[in-house]
Formats: sequence, structure tokens, C-alpha cells
Amino acid sequence: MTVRVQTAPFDVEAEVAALRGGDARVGAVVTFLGTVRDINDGTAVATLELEHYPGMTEKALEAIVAEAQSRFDVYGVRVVHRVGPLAPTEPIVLVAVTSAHRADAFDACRFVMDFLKTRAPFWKKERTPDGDRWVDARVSDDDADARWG
Amino acid sequence: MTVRVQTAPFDVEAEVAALRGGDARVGAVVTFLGTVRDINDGTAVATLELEHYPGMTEKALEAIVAEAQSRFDVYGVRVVHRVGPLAPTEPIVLVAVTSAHRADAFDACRFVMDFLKTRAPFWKKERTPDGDRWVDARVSDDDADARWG
Amino acid sequence: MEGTQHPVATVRLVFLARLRDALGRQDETYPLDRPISVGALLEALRARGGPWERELAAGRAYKVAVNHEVVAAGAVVRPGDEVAVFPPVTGG
Amino acid sequence: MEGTQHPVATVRLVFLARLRDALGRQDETYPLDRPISVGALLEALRARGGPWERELAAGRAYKVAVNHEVVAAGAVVRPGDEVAVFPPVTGG
Repeated sequence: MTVRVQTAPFDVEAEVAALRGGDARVGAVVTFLGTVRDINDGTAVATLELEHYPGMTEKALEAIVAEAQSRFDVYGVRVVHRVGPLAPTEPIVLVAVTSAHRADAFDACRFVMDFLKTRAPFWKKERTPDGDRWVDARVSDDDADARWG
Repeated sequence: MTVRVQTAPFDVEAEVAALRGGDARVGAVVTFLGTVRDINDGTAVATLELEHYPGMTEKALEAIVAEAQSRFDVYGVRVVHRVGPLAPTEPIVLVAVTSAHRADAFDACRFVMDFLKTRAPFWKKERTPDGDRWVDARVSDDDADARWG
Repeated sequence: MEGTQHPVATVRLVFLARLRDALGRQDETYPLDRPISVGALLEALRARGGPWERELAAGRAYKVAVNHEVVAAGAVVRPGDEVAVFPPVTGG
Repeated sequence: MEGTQHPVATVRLVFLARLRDALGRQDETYPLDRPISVGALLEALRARGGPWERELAAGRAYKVAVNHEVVAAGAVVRPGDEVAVFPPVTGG
């Protein structure tokens, strides 16, 4: 399974080991780990609540991975995204990519994250000292998505 | 220690955990792991032998990290590079970067790898079925370095 | 195969995240016995007034997916489809 | 502080990787009692003939570091310095 959405924590080392799979063609492994910050746009965040749309979210992630695999020369791509309540410093998302060379691994990992941020159906709610609030979409994420043309 | 050169294997999970250090300002962790390929430029490789220049190599890596920290908005950068004999699939180098946001983490990690490949005093010798051979510098690495201007 | 043995005369509506909170429901079974456009469906929902009129107004930022694919207002909704309405995504 | 109590009249030469193999040594203590340019030092080494003349020829791809900093041929080598000669790097 290259794509998973789950409430449970994930084990980065195990995910990367499974992706590498002892394949000696692999020369480069790039991973992105997204973690909960305790400050967002200047507001203290106690807990983040992540929601997805079961069925559609998995399909969207699979489409993003397929697009990355068609654009870049990579061997494997894995995406694990958590949902539910998450405290500061907890991992939210892991994207791991293997390739023969570093340029494709970096490009593909970044591409997946940029598209995931703008295309994948996930929504964040922050629990702050002033109450709960849904996070608004960031303009900078749309810009990052637009980079890929 | 943000920079280390060693013959022993490294533990990616432990290195990343030490770099993150429970810092809730961190929202993005990008890691690059370089691993030994069994094929290089079409030749089967049995073992790689990595050599460095003790003293100068560590200084060069520290300069690369300092340059990355001045160019990008990152919290921490860690580089661990192995030397000595390495078999296919074994990790050679780890670069890990923490930042508030993913763009700086990706840029800094890639910058460090591009400069490490072209500036850091490491030399590779391949043990192939046809005998040992020193690896020649890659033109594509110089190109990657030139990207950063 | 849908509709050959048991004709479906409804669509499932799904509301997510902030819109679910604002509209006060997570999903509903909506009667629909013939194809209509997404725009016409939204117009019918807005006619409920209150939060429906406010949240689904033309200028508001929200998206519609039919059977898990984001679509424009001209897309067609058929009986048996699943139609989701949600705010811009903020994942990762 | 170097040279105040025990004047140094040598430099340490270090040869790395393929050049160490080709020149047949890893390092040597080289007599030097006054500053000279890197170019003049290389010229003196080339005068040894054989692999020295071949490997350190002007057109060959190699680099020189003085006290761990890569330098050009015009740089100055002083007694007490460490001078390393090595092929283009191929790390990571």
C-alpha cells in the first residue's frame, strides 16, 4: 500500500525500510515529515484535529502519487497521513521517495507535498486558548502548487 | 554536533529525534539518505570504499551547514557521513533539516547535498568484478551545485 | 449496474469540516429521480434559507465533488451519486 | 605562536585517494625554510619526474589545499603549513 490514512502513529524507520525493500538500485531516499506546530499564524495551538473524506481522500493521494511517478524517475513513493486529534510535535504526514539519484527523489517528494497540501481532502481544526477554529487555506500553498505547471 | 564523519552505521530515527529535540516550532523535517547502489555507470559494484581528509572534511561540512543556515530559514541541520568499506544498500550519508515550513526544509536539505557532492573532501573507490577503480567526478553534480549561484 | 434491479431515486449528500458544522449535519439522503446540474442542486439547497443560503452563496469558497471527483457547477448529478460539499482543503 | 620557540623549516605534504595510490605515498615531511607559492612547490614536485611529473602536470584535474582551504596556484605556502593534493571530490 503506497497510500494510507490512519489515526494511529506511524513508524518512519519501518515505512522507509519497507519502501527501500533492500533494492540495491536505490541511491537516494528523501523523506518529508510534517509535524504539529504549537504556533500557527501567531496563535497558540493546543491540539490539532484532522478530518478527511474517506474514499475520496485515498483516491486523491493515489492520484498524486501516480502523477509523481509519471513525472519523475523514482522507484517507490509512500504517503501516510494521520487524522484525528494531534498534539504539538506529533507527526501528521510522511512522504518517502526512493530513486537512483537525488534530484528525482527531491523533486518527487516536494511535488507530492505541494499537491497534497492543495488537492488532498484534509481539513484542520485548531483547538486554541480562544476556542476551536477551522484553518483557512494558505495562499502560499496554492503558489507552491502552481510552481509545477 | 551538527556534523560527523564516522565508519560506524548511523541510526536515522535517533538522529532525526535528536535534531527535532521536541521543538514544537518545527513543522517540517526533510531528510536525505544516500545509499550504495550495486550499479554505477553501468558497472556492477561489489563494495564501495569511502575516504576522507580528516580535519578538512569536517571543516568543509561545517561550512556547508553554516551556509545553508544563513541562506534558509531553518532551525537545525545535521550531516552524518560514513567512510570506509560499504556494501550495496548500506547508507552512506544522512542530511536532516528542521524548519517551520516545508519550502525552507526542502531547499536547505537539497542545497547541503548539492554542495556536499561538489565541495566536501570525500573520494569513492569501487570494487568491481574487473578490479578497483576510483570514481570520477560527475558533471551533473557540478551542474547541481551551479544551480545555487 | 446501478438502477437496473432497484431504481435509485436519491443522492447522498455529504458535508465536511467547517461546512458540516455550519449546516448542522454530516450527510443526508436527498430525493432525486432525474439528472440535474450541480448548480441546480446547490440552488435547491440555498432555497432552504438560513445557513444554507449563507454558506452556499455564489461568492463563498467551497467545492463540490460528485463520486469523489471535484466538479464545476455545470457537472451533472444522477440518482445514486454521492455529492460532497466542503471548504478549501487545509491538509498536510 | 608557531615558529617563535622552535622555528619550523618544513611543511607536511598530504596525498589523497587516487593521487596517493599513483604517487605511492600518503604523506611526507618536505623541507621549506621560506614562503613560496603553491605553483613553485608543485614545480619542485614535478621535477621529481615519473608519476610526479605525470600526475601533477598542469592539465590534470587535481586540487591543492593549504591548511584545509582549497587555494589557487598563486597562494603562498609557509613553513609549518599542511599542504594537501587530491583529485576532484566524489563524495555523498
